[in-house]
Amino acid sequence: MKLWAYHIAANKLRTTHILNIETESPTVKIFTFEDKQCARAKPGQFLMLWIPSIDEIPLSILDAKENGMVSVAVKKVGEATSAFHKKKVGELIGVRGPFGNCFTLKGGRILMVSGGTGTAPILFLAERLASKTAKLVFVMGAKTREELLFMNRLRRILGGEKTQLIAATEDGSYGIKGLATKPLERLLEKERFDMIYTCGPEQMMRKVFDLAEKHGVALEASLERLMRCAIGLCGSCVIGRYRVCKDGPVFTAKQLREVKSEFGISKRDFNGRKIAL
Amino acid sequence: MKLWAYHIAANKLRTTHILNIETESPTVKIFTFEDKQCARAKPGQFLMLWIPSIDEIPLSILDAKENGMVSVAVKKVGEATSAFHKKKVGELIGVRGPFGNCFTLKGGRILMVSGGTGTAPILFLAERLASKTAKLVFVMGAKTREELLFMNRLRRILGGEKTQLIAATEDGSYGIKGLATKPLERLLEKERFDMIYTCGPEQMMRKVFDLAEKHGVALEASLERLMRCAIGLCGSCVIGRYRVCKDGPVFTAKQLREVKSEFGISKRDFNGRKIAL
Amino acid sequence: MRLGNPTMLASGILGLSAESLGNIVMAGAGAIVTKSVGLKPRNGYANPTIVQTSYGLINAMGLPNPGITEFVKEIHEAKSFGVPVIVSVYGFSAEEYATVAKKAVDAGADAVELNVSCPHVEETGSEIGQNPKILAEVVRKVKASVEKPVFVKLSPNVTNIAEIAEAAAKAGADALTAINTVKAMAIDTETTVPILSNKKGGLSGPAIKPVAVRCVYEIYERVKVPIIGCGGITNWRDAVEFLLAGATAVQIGTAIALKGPNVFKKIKRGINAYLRRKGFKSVNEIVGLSHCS
Amino acid sequence: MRLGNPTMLASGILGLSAESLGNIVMAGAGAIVTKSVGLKPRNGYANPTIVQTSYGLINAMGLPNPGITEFVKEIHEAKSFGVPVIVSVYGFSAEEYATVAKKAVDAGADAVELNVSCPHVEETGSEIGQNPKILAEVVRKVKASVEKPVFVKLSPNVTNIAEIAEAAAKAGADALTAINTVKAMAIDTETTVPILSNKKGGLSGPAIKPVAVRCVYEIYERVKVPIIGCGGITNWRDAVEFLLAGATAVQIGTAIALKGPNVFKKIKRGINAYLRRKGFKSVNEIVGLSHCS
Ligand SMILES: Cc1cc2nc3c(=O)[nH]c(=O)nc-3n(C[C@H](O)[C@H](O)[C@H](O)COP(=O)(O)OP(=O)(O)OC[C@H]3O[C@@H](n4cnc5c(N)ncnc54)[C@H](O)[C@@H]3O)c2cc1C
Ligand SMILES: Cc1cc2nc3c(=O)[nH]c(=O)nc-3n(C[C@H](O)[C@H](O)[C@H](O)COP(=O)(O)OP(=O)(O)OC[C@H]3O[C@@H](n4cnc5c(N)ncnc54)[C@H](O)[C@@H]3O)c2cc1C
Ligand SMILES: Cc1cc2nc3c(=O)[nH]c(=O)nc-3n(C[C@H](O)[C@H](O)[C@H](O)COP(=O)(O)O)c2cc1C
Ligand SMILES: Cc1cc2nc3c(=O)[nH]c(=O)nc-3n(C[C@H](O)[C@H](O)[C@H](O)COP(=O)(O)O)c2cc1C
Ligand code: FES
Ligand code: FES
Repeated sequence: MKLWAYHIAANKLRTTHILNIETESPTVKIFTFEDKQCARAKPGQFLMLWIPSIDEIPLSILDAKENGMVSVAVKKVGEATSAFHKKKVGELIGVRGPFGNCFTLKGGRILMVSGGTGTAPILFLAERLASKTAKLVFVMGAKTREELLFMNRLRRILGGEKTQLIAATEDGSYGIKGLATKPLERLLEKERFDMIYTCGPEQMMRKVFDLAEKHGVALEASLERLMRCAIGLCGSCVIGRYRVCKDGPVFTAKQLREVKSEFGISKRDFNGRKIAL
Repeated sequence: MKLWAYHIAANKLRTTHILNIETESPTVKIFTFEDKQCARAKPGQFLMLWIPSIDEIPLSILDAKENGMVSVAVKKVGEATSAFHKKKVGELIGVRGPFGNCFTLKGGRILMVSGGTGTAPILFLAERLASKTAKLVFVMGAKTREELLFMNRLRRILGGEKTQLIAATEDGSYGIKGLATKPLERLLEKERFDMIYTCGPEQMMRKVFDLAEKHGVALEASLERLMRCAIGLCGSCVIGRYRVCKDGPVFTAKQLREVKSEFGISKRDFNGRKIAL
Repeated sequence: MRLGNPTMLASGILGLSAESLGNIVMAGAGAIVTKSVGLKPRNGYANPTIVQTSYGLINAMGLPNPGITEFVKEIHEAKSFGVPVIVSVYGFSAEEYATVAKKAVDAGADAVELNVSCPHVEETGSEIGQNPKILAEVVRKVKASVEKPVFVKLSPNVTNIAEIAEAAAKAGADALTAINTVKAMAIDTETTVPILSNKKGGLSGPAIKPVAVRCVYEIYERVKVPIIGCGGITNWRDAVEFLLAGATAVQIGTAIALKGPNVFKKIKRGINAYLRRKGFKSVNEIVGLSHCS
Repeated sequence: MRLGNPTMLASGILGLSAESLGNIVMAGAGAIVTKSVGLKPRNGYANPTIVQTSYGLINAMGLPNPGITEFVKEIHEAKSFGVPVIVSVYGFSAEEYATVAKKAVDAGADAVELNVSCPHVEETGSEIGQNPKILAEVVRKVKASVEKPVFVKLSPNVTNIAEIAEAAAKAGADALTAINTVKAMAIDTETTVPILSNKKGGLSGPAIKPVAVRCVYEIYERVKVPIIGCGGITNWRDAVEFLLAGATAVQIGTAIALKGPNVFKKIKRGINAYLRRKGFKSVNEIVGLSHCS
């Protein structure tokens, strides 16, 4: 009894003040606040962020520091994220979490592929992992140059010899013109990788997965689904037999093979019906 | 939150089998059972013992062993205690506790005064304390010889030079004829004691208290009152401003001075009214 | 009636003797409510009268009390502690409620609280608190016989607590206390028998707090009389939650077993610190504030 | 309907997709109850739809579901798991309940469970489950339109659950599920607003177990139809407590969040070990046993 009481209590909603807001791109802001529990999160975990009287949304944890500081990168896409973007430093938000599993921390030759705000958990992972890798290639995609996220922080980690940062923009305003998956085919043909980590639009991740399967490389992908309870109970977030909030959000290639008919193809709507992605 | 959950949970009723029954006197039986929590009890603490479908009664803890074994001495006085006396080894009883405070463990020159089943907590104390005392005098009272309790165990502790066992029976069938308080007056005049511990009929304890006050000796007495909740909530067990279940059952002479108008004189009935003892 | 602070002792907790009520005043309570008292003495039920569950307590004491005639001297004595003394009253008819209430007020009670919500004694308590008509009659009779404020303590074991609250308010209740315990029970699996001698009892403590908050919120939406929140309050945050839901004061019971009598002082201080930090001038400014959103 | 073991998944827990129902069967459940499904699709409420409290959860999902027409394929698929599939049904009128129930049974449901006790959606749920007359009509209409067992899931938010249970039984209910969640709410003190987007929701989990046990006990005293116990069960002892109170089977919901889906296996094994240790030959021997004392 004691343990479960702790378990529920540990995840209780608490409110905290926004301590810092940075504009990362025209559509993405980074919010920083203090939360002891989420500050212990591992790369890949997410939190539920409550915008009081508006909504509660899942967000990947971008930074979790020993001093208790936690950051999230939020892209303005609808009502909740717009309301969040209007918040000022000092205003109250609510937090539950951290939830879900995390990326394994593999050494060796690593390939990371991210798109959009999916870069957040991959950056968090890269910062924790960089010193342990034999080789680290980071491929990031965005619509246009100014939507490439965290470039400065990435350049800092990926400055060394055994590292490489490849950017792709759909309009060609920076780096390779095209999708993030474009440079991958060649990379995987040329080099051997021990692990691919990916997060971003699901169709992108599906392509990365197909390529990884083709080249026989291990892969972990972080998925998004509709989150309500975030504690594995309500069933809103299911993909196949998995609950993304509890069994994920990070899934291995082996698990993704099981849900091939849904991964990158369909998801469940607010009413639970399957709809095309 | 977590702590209180623990606190309530820690005292939850649990059932356990009676493992041993000994007949200590024509009216008193000793029951032994296993209970990890009460096995950590200190001398003076009590437990609530549930006789299923019959009653739940407070009993002083007589033995609390490291191996988890706990004993109580029960005198047959009414419905619940009679039902308990009829129980056989292997039958189920319920236990809550341990509750209340405990005797302080004072070294030095110690006088113990007990009557009836009040001997149980004092014996428990004596066994824990004997090796630390400079002098230990134990005065026990009973109606008649066969109601003198735990004589063998007491003789074992009180075999040494600096110890003394004085028995008093009302009918004079053993030891001094009269009440347990009879030998006290002389003892206190003759010798200096650092502490008196007492438990037994309240009128007896009141006399001990009055003598202790007269001779300026420190005292701790374990009181009995009607117990229902045993966790300091229902108010059934109050004496003055104290809750016997929570602030007691052991009270110091200083506290007893505050409740002089009730101590040894009146108690509260099942309906909360004060009645003469 | 003015309170030094919005915390009160809940009825039935240490409320049988003036001296232990005094202790609670020393511990910081702004007012005290006595154990429920009736016309005649009652011994209550046999033990077990309480079950300790993981997240609360189930009790079925059976309303032990010495009867109002005997209790008058405790009321007298309790008056000396300098905070309002509210006498909780039960009866088996509207007349009995009125008689006991009158004796309580004559003895000095600053208010009476009608216990029409005890979940474990037949013919008093719930039977009255669950029926708006019978309840209204009880309230009217009591109002007609005493000149002090009359509180009505409501049961959560009803289909629509706001409706009952409205009936009590219309009949003249000066304040509503919400809530009494939630009907519950516990069975021991090893012996296969219900633990309480009365089998069923009332659940109190942290487990019922979300239910109690909802009751206060619903009552506040419907009636205008002051509400006294009660149920599972163990810290200042809980107390503030009740105030925001619509309570003007709170009662505290089970928390005394969990945190000791000083829980009153701690809650009082916590509320004050909260008000200061948030820039509110008084408790009144936050009463019902959650309804604005 | 025969169950391999007396544990079932409670409605609304992972019950929207056949594959996750399959997972629960793998985890040991003796039967599965789907999420409540209505005639038309519903998106449910905005987040927050759940509040994690210390001793339970408060939820107000708002009955999100794809509607029975869409859901038929999940029922088909769920049939392949080899345990009874019970489809939970809600409606805004007796006709709607009957229509949805019929479609569910046509799709292969082994039974339907009428959700007449959702505490947070207006015009369905509680309004029906709190009124014996309306409830009886719903049950009769559904019974007339399907040939499979009809369960009725009862609300604890009523003055007298036994009375409602009797109305459902008399109208033909084949079994009664007790209980749905207890109406509750939580307010955040820092922002002063109710947390759930719907403000009020239903409390589930360990906090409500003593209330649920009492409900089952009271229903067992009054009606003869089988009772399915539900509310706060997290281990085999809890499950046995419900069986002793009078349930013939139990449903488990919130515990899945607390202990994972394997809680079914553990509870099933725990019950069996208990029966063996105590010398009982089957679950039936302990159903209602606490009433003998
Ligand atoms: C595990 C996880 C991690 C995420 N991490 C980030 C992140 O780091 N940064 C970021 O900007 N976004 C992240 N998202 C997406 C983010 O939750 C949505 O953008 C946000 O909920 C949109 O809300 P809205 O009201 O602004 O938009 P709406 O107009 O309400 O919705 C836009 C789209 O967002 C998605 N969405 C809406 N509500 C939810 C919900 N409760 N759960 C999941 N998806 C929802 C739906 O696909 C919807 O169509 C993450 C989502 C998940 C599941
Ligand atoms: C702290 C404490 C420690 C005790 N330790 C022991 C002990 O070690 N051995 C022992 O034999 N007895 C002990 N007692 C006394 C014991 O609890 C009573 O003898 C027992 O409750 C009587 O129950 P009954 O039904 O047999 O008798 P009844 O006929 O019901 O009552 C006889 C008398 O016992 C007392 N009593 C009854 N119920 C209670 C109750 N719930 N709480 C307190 N007193 C009650 C009353 O004075 C009553 O008049 C202790 C009591 C207390 C308060
Ligand atoms: C042991 C006990 C005895 C109670 N006796 C009474 C009573 O006599 N009259 C009454 O109105 N309420 C009584 N109650 C209910 C409390 O006053 C209160 O309404 C309830 O316990 C919820 O508050 P809490 O969770 O803070 O304890 C009693 C509660 C307990 C635990
Ligand atoms: C997230 C959630 C969703 C629920 N949805 C439904 C539902 O759709 N239909 C229903 O009858 N009960 C629903 N319930 C109630 C449960 O089936 C169950 O009656 C209640 O949670 C008590 O059981 P528990 O404590 O084991 O969870 C839901 C409960 C939860 C927590
Ligand atoms: S969000 Fe509820 S199960 Fe994942
Ligand atoms: S027995 Fe209840 S307060 Fe002591």
